[in-house]
Amino acid sequence: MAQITYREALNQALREELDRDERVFIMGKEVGYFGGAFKVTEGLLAIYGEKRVRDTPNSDLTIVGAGIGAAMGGLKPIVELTTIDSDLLAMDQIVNAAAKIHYVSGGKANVPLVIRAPQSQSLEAYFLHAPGLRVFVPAMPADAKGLLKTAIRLADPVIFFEHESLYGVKGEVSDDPDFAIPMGKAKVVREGKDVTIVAYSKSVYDAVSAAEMLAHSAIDAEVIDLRTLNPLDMTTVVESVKKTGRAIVAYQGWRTGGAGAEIAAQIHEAAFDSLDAPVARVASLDTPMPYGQHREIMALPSVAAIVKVAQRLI
Amino acid sequence: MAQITYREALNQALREELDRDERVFIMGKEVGYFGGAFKVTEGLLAIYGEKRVRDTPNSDLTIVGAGIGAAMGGLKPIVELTTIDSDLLAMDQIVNAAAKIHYVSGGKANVPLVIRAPQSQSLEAYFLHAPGLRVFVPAMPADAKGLLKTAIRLADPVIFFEHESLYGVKGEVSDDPDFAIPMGKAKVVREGKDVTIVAYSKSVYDAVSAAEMLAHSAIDAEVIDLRTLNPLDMTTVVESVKKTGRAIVAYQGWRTGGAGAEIAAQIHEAAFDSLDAPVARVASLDTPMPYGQHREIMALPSVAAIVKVAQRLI
Amino acid sequence: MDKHTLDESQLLELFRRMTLLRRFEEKIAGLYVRGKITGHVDLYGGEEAVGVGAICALDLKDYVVSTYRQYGHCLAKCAAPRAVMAELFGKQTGISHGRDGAMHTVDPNLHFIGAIGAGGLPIATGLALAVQYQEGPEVVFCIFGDTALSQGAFHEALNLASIWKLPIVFICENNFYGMGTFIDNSVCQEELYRFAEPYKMPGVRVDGMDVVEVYIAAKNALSLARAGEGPSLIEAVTYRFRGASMSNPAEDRAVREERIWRERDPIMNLRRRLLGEHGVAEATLDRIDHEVDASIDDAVKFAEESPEPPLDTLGKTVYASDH
Amino acid sequence: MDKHTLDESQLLELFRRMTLLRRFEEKIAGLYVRGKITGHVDLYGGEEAVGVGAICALDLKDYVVSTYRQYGHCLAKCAAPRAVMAELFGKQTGISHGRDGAMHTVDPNLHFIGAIGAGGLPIATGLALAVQYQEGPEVVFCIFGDTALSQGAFHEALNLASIWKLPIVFICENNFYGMGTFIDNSVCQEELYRFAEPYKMPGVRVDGMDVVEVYIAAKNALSLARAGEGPSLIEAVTYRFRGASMSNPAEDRAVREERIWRERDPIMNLRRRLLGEHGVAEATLDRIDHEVDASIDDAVKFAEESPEPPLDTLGKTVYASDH
Repeated sequence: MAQITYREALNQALREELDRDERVFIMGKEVGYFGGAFKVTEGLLAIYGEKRVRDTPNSDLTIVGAGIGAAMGGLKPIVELTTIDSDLLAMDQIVNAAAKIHYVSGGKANVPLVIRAPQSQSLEAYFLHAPGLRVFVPAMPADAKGLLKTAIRLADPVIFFEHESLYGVKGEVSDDPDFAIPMGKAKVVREGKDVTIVAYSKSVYDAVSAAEMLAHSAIDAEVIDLRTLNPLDMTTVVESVKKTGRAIVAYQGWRTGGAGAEIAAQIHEAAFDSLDAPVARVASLDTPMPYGQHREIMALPSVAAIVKVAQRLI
Repeated sequence: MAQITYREALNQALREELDRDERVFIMGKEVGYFGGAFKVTEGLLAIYGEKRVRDTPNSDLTIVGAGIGAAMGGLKPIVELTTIDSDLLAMDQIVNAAAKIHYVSGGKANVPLVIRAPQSQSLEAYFLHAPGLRVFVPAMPADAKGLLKTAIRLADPVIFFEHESLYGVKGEVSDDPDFAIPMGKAKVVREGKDVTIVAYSKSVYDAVSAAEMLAHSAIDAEVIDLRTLNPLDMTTVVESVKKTGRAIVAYQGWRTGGAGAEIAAQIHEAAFDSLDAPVARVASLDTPMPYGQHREIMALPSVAAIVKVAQRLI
Repeated sequence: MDKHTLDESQLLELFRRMTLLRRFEEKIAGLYVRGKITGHVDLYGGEEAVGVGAICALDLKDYVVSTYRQYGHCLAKCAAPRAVMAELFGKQTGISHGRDGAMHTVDPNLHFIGAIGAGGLPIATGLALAVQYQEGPEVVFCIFGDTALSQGAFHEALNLASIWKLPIVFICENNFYGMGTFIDNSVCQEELYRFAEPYKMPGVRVDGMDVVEVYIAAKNALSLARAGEGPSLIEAVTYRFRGASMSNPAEDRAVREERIWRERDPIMNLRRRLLGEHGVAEATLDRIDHEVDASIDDAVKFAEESPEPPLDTLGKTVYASDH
Repeated sequence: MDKHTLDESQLLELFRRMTLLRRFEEKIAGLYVRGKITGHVDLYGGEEAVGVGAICALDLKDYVVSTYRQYGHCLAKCAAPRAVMAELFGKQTGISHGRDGAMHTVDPNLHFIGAIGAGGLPIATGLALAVQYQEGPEVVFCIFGDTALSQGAFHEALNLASIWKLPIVFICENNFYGMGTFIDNSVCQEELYRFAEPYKMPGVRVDGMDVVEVYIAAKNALSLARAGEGPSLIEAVTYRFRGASMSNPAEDRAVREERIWRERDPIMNLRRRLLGEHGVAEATLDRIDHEVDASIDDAVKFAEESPEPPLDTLGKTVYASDH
């Protein structure tokens, strides 16, 4: 165990899986010589060479498509997309090809592709609405490492979201090369009895901070980190809500049509009789992201917003 | 007033707006010579000529982008996308450009673009999660005409979904060239007191059929046709749910992360104390669409499914 | 290599496979009209020389990535007519267990991937990368229609294949028509093979109605790719007898123009050549016709008698990790 | 037309605008380091001859659609330095009322659209369609980086512009580097102007470090477009002094290579030419330097003193139909 950053945890996962399986390779804009737009692949080119760490042109749709083809040809590709535009440019290949091929082939063909998607804008809701595609959203360095390893070993296509603000966050991470985190298992990161805060990715940190602040006003919040959105571990969430009777979903995406809507709908469906109040959502304003630090803070869900909503619920 | 099909209603709307405003023009794959993949633009090339009814190459991303540029240059473009792939191929231009330009320009620039999207697969949830973009989902021929005219006259970008199975549906449609339907006004298409069925696009027909069947077992269902998803008229929905105490959202899209999740979440948020049961969703199975008629029926939400859920709720 | 290297038995095999595609299609057109086959059925009649000429140049282990009208390509790649027909019927015995119909048949055993429109080009490129990465001897043939050239994916894929010198051959069926749009509304450059030049790969234009010419061009491109010399582009000029799909018959296509092309029917042409230049007996060709017809009748019977996929399996096989 | 047609006053104007871009950038680099400007700031130093040479060839009513490093292009299009600086500070007085920063400035009054990456090419094409449709005299200049050539949108846009003969000039700043990737990892064809040929439009390559050469090429392409002769492609070979953005300085770029390019600094070159060939007094150029510096200091002061946008307006102006 060592204290390393989220970025280093991802880098470790990549190294370990590159060591473990010759079929694993990485491709994307700037992943080689430059070490990745966010330096996640730093040092890998020097160790593994150009065959396994491949700089690609700026052709998002085609790089993802090539990942699909390579996966069907027996490899385990990891594609890094650099920007939010990239995710959307590649959407047709992700939703109409990667996610569907296993099904339309009658189960004959697999697409073991990992799409690493650093994100400043949170677009995970689009990919939650794409049957056949797994969606991973780790918040903690250990989960980043463990889930990336799981993603690489998986037979299904996975979109793996890395919130840009998390790369520098440190945490305890196992250096056991067999370490992996199973998908579809949410984690109770703080126990509490008054309200359940369901979060993922960056919002987990906000939720924990909010819970600490709420403790001062004698509100005991439970915080759940979903870790993956597909599979979605509603069992853990519903169990918690049945105990607390109140729930907040905190997420970085736009409020309307975001992943929080789905999670809230499922909580209502499964725990309606245990709820003392409707599930609340703390999310981004429904506006394009404005410019500037203080405005980002204004438009994005914040610790203060979670605290305020929790106090209102109780 | 005349009985015409949904397809004819759209065609009338296009003609009337082409007549009304010189800046209006249509472009898309096959919209001219061939009259559109679904014959919606039939006859328009002959009347309005190649300047205003433009066949384009098979370049979805760029045709939508060209629509954005043309709109910013003072025109009122109507772009027809032919397939579900088209919507996704053009996603970057729709979400990152069309929807955002008004905002990032500080309100200086407008993008009065209409994207007509015939759909066999229901992908509207993606576009509901894109602030800045209006989303229209008419079910009835009259609404198809009235809302398309509103869309064309609007200063904002609109994605206008036409469910392929509705083109042949007939209904009473006004031939007054000033006829238009305001956006953001849901319509109570059937009054009832026991349960509210919220639907849009093709599912409105299923909801009405289900309500008729439910009447036989003395369940009096109210059916609401949302007509537009952005703006979303929750006032009408919430008023109904406060009366009935029960709600079902019926939609053609995949269940998980679909528009129904958002609508359900908002009903819970606004009418929790009036609800006798959690809002139920009747939607498509979370699987790629299988092949064959009977399997389509199996995977899609059906009248029988709505009836069954309504009976369970009460 | 030139056309004289094809011996009589090879020519007969080309004839047999083209006949299979044509008769198969005629059969399913009838089944569609009678409502036995539903959904979207793309037709291929008239273009058989391209699919057959190209695919017959391959070894079984080589890959084909095809677009729309792919059951033709699928049959050319030696799929069992029974499995293809049963798939069109949506039956459990179909090549994709009835999940897919005919939209994007994917069969790893057959080394065949069907993909929609220009979306297949990136996937084919990735498949070629997998071959190169694993130092395999295989080559990927990626076959697509002319409208793909107006989609960015075509250009991105050629660029990537060129940079990495991948073992892939891009084969464009230029049939001059999309659903109703002439190519001059679609691509500013009607000599499509010219797009090879900026991507630094060989580009040739062949008569797509002449199966031998297609075969030779395909063999040449295959040899380059097999030898590690990288990708090529082949433009095969052809013509489809019907509209793009059964639900969009191009009724108004100029009758005269169609007659001219029909005179260039690739199957009739090969038939004439076999009877004339090669002195093949008419009975030999008739026997092939009958064998093909019998195999198609057998396939229809098989499909009709096959079970539907169990409805409760519909939500299954969405995730490989679930089973 | 050739370079001798530029008179001294025109050359001085080119010098003034290039100097403005350079000094403005040096100022904001300092402000970024001191935390006055946040977010993503793309730099342009070294490429001024392209933006200034091309945009000065235009009339005010002509359109510029630009990509990333666009505040340079925005200044070249005669935006007020105050409005651009205030935008970078995120202030209400900024060109986009502080909404945007510098990512995709859009100002209809200035006939300027900033768009991200290759996404700008389709939009520029549509703008040119609007001009043609309305029979306007305007021309659209669409300026983008070399990495756009590996994106499908580039090809789709050139194809569309060619089919419709639109009044647009595509100007590629080929600076040989993306964020860290050399062009040979990105486009198989390093002579980017060659992509004009399959799209049937004129294509030229110019020295992007020579503002006069860029200006002349732009004027020629402009004349064609203005005369209804359709689109052109200009490749301007250039070099950016820093990495792609302030948060990604390319520390490890070969120092030697950079020094060679720095010797070709477009501003120093024009300065030498003005002093030498044209006998302009050093004091004249120094005065321009000082005027530019004064205007930038004024812009910074203005930006610093300007109010923040009211936070409660944040959720507003998402929809034009709301107000």
